Amino acid sequence: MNTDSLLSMTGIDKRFAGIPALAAASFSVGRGEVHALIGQNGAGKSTLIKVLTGYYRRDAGEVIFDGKPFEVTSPQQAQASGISTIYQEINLVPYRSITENICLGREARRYGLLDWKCMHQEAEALLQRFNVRADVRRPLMEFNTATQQMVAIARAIGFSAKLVIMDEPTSSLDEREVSVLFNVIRQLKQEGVSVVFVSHKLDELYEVCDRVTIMRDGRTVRTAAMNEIDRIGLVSSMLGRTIDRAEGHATAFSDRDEKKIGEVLLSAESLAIGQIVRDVSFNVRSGEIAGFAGLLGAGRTETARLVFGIDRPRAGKMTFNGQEFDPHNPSDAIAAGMGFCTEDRKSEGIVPDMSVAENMMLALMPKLSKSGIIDEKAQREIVERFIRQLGIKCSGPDQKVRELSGGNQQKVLLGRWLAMNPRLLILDEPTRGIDVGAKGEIQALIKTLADQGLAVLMISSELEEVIEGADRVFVLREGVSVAQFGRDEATEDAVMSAMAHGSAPAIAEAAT
Amino acid sequence: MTDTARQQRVSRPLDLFEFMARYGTLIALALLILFNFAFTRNFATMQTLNVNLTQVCTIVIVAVGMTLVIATGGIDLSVGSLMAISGALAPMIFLGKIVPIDNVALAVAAAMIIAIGVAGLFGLFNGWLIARFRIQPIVATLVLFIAGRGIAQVLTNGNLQTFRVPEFQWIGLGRLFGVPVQVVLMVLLVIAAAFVLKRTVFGRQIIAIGGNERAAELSGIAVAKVKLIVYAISGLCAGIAGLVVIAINSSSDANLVGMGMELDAIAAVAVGGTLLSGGKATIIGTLLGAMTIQLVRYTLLANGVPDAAALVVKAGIIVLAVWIQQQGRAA
Amino acid sequence: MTENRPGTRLISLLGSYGVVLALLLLILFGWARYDYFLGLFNITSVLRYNSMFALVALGMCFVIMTGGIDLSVGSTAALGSVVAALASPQGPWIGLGAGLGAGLLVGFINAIMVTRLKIMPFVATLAMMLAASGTALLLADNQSVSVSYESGFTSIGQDNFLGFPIPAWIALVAYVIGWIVLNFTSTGRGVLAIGGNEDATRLMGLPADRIKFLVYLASGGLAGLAGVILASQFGAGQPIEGVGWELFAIAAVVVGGTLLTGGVGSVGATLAGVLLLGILFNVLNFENGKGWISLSAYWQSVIRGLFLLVVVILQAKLSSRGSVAVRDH
Amino acid sequence: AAPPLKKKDTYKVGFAQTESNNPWRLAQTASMQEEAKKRGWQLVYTDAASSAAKQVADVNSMIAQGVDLIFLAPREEKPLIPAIKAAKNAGIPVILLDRNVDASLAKAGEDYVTFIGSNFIEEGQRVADWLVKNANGKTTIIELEGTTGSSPANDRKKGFDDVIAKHPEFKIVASQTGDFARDKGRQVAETLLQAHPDANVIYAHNDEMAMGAISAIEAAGKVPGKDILVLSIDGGKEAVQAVVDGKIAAVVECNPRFGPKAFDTAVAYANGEKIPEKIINPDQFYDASNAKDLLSTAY
Ligand SMILES: Nc1ncnc2c1ncn2[C@@H]1O[C@H](COP(=O)(O)OP(=O)(O)OP(=O)(O)O)[C@@H](O)[C@H]1O
Ligand SMILES: Nc1ncnc2c1ncn2[C@@H]1O[C@H](COP(=O)(O)OP(=O)(O)OP(=O)(O)O)[C@@H](O)[C@H]1O
Ligand SMILES: [Mg+2]
Ligand SMILES: [Mg+2]
Repeated sequence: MNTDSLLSMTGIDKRFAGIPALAAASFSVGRGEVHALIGQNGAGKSTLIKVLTGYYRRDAGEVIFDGKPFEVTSPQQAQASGISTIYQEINLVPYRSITENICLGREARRYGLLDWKCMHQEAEALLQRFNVRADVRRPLMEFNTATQQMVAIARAIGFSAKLVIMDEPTSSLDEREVSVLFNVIRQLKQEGVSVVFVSHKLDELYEVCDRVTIMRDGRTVRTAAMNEIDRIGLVSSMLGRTIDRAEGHATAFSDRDEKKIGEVLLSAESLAIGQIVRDVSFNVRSGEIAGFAGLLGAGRTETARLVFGIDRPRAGKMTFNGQEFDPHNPSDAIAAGMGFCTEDRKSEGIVPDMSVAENMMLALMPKLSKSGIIDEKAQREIVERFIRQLGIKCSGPDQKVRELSGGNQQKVLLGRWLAMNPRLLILDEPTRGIDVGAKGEIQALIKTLADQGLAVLMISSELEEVIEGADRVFVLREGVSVAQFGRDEATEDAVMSAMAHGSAPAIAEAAT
Repeated sequence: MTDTARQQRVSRPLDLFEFMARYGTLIALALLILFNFAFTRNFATMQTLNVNLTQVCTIVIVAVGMTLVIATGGIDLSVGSLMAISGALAPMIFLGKIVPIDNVALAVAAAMIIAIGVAGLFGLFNGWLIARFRIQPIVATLVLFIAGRGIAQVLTNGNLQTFRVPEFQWIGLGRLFGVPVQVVLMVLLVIAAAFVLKRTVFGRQIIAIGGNERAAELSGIAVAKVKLIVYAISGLCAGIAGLVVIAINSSSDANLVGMGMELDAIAAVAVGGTLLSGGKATIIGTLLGAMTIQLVRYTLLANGVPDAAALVVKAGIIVLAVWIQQQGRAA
Repeated sequence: MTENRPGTRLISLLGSYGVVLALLLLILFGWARYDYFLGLFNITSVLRYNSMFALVALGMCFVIMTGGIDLSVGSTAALGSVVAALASPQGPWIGLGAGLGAGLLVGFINAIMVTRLKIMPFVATLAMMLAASGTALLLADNQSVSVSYESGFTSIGQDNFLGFPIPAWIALVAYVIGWIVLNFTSTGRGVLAIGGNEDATRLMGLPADRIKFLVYLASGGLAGLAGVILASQFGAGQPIEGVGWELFAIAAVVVGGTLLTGGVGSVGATLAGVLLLGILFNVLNFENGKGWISLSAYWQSVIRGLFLLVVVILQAKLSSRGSVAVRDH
Repeated sequence: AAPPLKKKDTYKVGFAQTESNNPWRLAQTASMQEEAKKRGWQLVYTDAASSAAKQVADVNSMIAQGVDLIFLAPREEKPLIPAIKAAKNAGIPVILLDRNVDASLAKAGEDYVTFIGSNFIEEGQRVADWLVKNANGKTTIIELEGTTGSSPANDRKKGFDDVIAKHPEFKIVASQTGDFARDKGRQVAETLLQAHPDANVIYAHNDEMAMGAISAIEAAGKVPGKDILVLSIDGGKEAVQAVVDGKIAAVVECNPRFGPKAFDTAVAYANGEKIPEKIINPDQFYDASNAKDLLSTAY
């Protein structure tokens, strides 16, 4: 292979409780190269990375880094040897300030003590590279996911590393931010730094990557130069079967039958809570997929939280199913027939130590019980059905959900709400971090459900997903619903410009 | 894929540590019993069993409530004080110090219900602090740990209450089919709690809250309500245990009833294999844990190990038991 | 972050300094109500006595900031006092070193249990609480051990320096060091990071285990130091002293606004918490002199419980209001 | 010499109690409070909650409040010395109650006025002496100790064990702590009776544990007083009643009613009378021969 290779991993094995996650995987990265690592959910990408950085101990295999055998037992050592990593789930410390999150581990010192002033400046400067403006002294938890992700990236870049690994860094970024990130990646490349880039968004790979390695079931199945392999080639290698679907649509939402759309189920008028949501009006009809588009921080998630009763609005009113609707807590919303798949599955979704079955049944459980006692049999049937239907990759309903790959965890959560048979399903970034295969399945599933009469409120930062998937698109900007588009009006340009500038007449339109 | 993975898991060579983790407490208990058969005089008798079972009862009863609390990720330091409160109240009622009641059965029934109920209410108060104000459980229950015993002492003015009321003392001294009533009570509570945890919605909700409170809330679980109930149950259990203790001793001493019980109960839960961080729980484990600790105590006493050295040995055994389980988890 | 309503700042400021405010109010109350409350004798004796708790609480504060807990501090102090007393005939420094060493040894074992054997801190230190107390009793033969009055060991606990008790100086120095470590060293920041998200801290490449190790070691050492003061202040190593110190320390730390889940904490507020609880005892004693509650000593525990209740509720209210705009991720 | 006490009609005196977690202490406190009320003196009462260190702090706060005299029931012999010295420096006389302090470190008449109380070692001796005389072949002894490390536990053990050691026919087969508590005493007795079925004497360091031991004996199907002799110290009413009932064989009184004598001593001291270095309370001894008659006088 490349003689000038920076990293070469061969024959890597890793088993969890006897089950192989990696089987003779190999991977190599050249100097100054941007190398894509792709594969289905659970293919072993994150595991490979964690083995490399010493978070997991490998069961077999050899790693050569920078010409020398590489034996690290902790991320700390990996970092010291020049490998800087952004892990898949944002792994930062929420209570601590941005500065600390960026500078922890390589603090600036003066007279042996920390030099806060210098560190704040450094953090600000790093974030500047990503066009992020934030008070770096504030705790990280006060910022939204995108900013947190940017902080994680800034932190990794801040170490002068030979290799920067990014495990799905773009899953919580919008296009604007992605392009900023890509600029940074190109800069890194120019500086001779190698980058490993994991993503499920194939377009992105073509934009920045030089080569790609494809994993399947814990093995490396193919490595190729990016320009030698087309999308279909990528996808078939990933899935392990030839696919022939034409590339007309980026998503699996095929055109929908308008006639199936029914009455207005949920309508919200002038919702407001503080600065985040100031004036949002929209409605969702049964059998319809309504989309929320907007830049990060536009207030989409917060609006969904208001609808679901997690937060209470300060102003505005909602009706659901023709009745006034004022949920005090999520169980009110659930009782009314709603489900909410949150965007942050780690902290708001899964119960890590519970099994797949228990996680999936969490919301349905009370309904499946007789006088408080769980009906195990009925439960098992439902769980097994959803595992099959959603193609969840797990060793069985009793496996701990924490052991699943990110994408499969997301499917479990979808299952949790689908099992409820809700009337309205709110999906916040439903396909974030989900591989192309599963993504298509999930999108198709959403469509089928809508066809069966379910109302869907879908928040997505992937413009294509909203535009192709939604029957109507509501655009939010800085906490205000600024525009509404029907299926035919919703072109990429129109939606984008509304997201960025808003359009005054559209507000009036949305309010009616 | 699903099936192959499953098979692999089953056909894997028996993992010593996982085995130990699952059965560690049981093994420890068995070893202790064997040791006693070999070295402790007069061990293999019914009376020994009787002594140990009756002595472990109160700890188990309290530890059952504690297990539920710990499963939600909380802790309850106030159990000892609540035992004192219920132990102080009951005699005041059946001895007619508050309002004279002529009918003994009525008086005893009132005493039991009110004493346990009050303990339950105090437990509810703990839950309220924790659910409503989001105060950390250790601190929230520390309030009643300090004030609770004071309340019991104020009620009785610190005085010892002695009594001979067989109707009441039945729960401490009576027998049902030859089995001490308190043991029956303990077994019933253990079975009930184990059933609740394993088979009911409520039990599942407890575990979910301990595992990820936000996710639980977003799945429509009434987190605050569940917590309230769990702490109330812990209070009720403490209340019952308080009555058992005073019944056996024919006396209630607000100053001492339940002293140090919180640590015994927590140790039993931990040795039994329940994670103190919540999200996992085993009631049977708690029972075994309590029995292990009891048997250690018995062994040390019966073999004349001085108190000071006994403390060190007890510490070692707690650490060892928990460490073995820890190994199983890590493997 | 986007929220900048006036008043929010004030409230969040109150949240972090609420304990200081409460402390000032309590002192004001004492001053107004009792003669001699702010007399030099009372001040120095309160400081002298509470310096032991201050040391223990400082260690506890660091442990809690990592998300752990150390229940063994009380019996460690007792053990430290016994060892120091046994060594006291060799002079103050050796006595001090011995007590400190005993504490460090206990801390070391705690640290091993927590970081190597991965035993939950609550259980590990609970066991250590029993073990240290047993060891103290064994070493002391179940009795108090007299210190040597000739060697000058007692001056550590009983003498003054610049008009202030030496134990208070020791505590003060410890707090200054603690403050610097927490705010101006990477270890200190690591402590908070671990408490905030241990897994992330590891992935970020920080030596999480080493930091935790140091924290338990320090807690043991500080408890040992408290033991030295105990022995020299009261002239005896006391194997049965230290009961309930851990709860006092936890309460002080929490009253000081440190989160028990870790990740957030303050050294200064912990000191204020210690003083607040310590002075409350003192106030109760003075109140007894007024003949109000001396009818029954039991009211004292009720009052102490209620006081703790009020403080923690206030704290909970203030801290949740100060961050009303912040979703707690 | 100890600091003087001015003659006044009433005084503000401090009483530093060690703990309030057992009937004996409660009776002592009550007696002190009653006496103060009767004489119209102001009593500053503190409770050290079983901590010698806190007791010193309590005494210091009394000094700060400027009391005229301090009654101190020292929790331990050594750790309370600093409190006594501090009081002396502040010119406040101290009278010790029920437990003494280390004589090599503080002297009666010099650092404090006097010690009023009983002698724990002697209490143990009296029990042992009675047993030696009245054993009737019951020679296998289980001892229930008080709280490990506390001075009454240490002394009552020493007094008893020393006498027993001189009589080789007696044997202490087990000696474990029951923490001065009824429940713990009962549990320990149950266990020890199980491990030593041949035991026929139980010596408990206080009434509470003795009552617990009786429950244990009954639970083991034996008869207290007949199969097993129970011996105790303290002599509260419940225990004396048990002697009358034949369940306890003998009990040494340790009278907690210190009030009258303590306050009398203070007045005498103010009057300039000469106070002896030790004032030992005459303590009753109850056994079957006199319990019935004396039951009414038991505290
Ligand atoms: N800690 C663990 N315990 C048990 N199994 C695990 C653990 N971590 C990962 N696995 C398993 O290893 C396999 C590979 O997971 P990994 O997270 O590496 O996938 P991935 O390729 O990163 O997927 P995704 O795209 O969804 O992030 C999965 O089958 C997963 O269930
Ligand atoms: N925890 C928080 N504390 C304070 N402000 C927040 C927090 N989370 C989000 N915000 C702010 O609220 C606004 C809207 O956030 P929201 O998460 O609702 O947006 P969104 O459109 O859903 O974006 P995203 O795709 O990141 O979820 C943004 O200005 C953001 O900075
Ligand atoms: Mg992954
Ligand atoms: Mg969002």
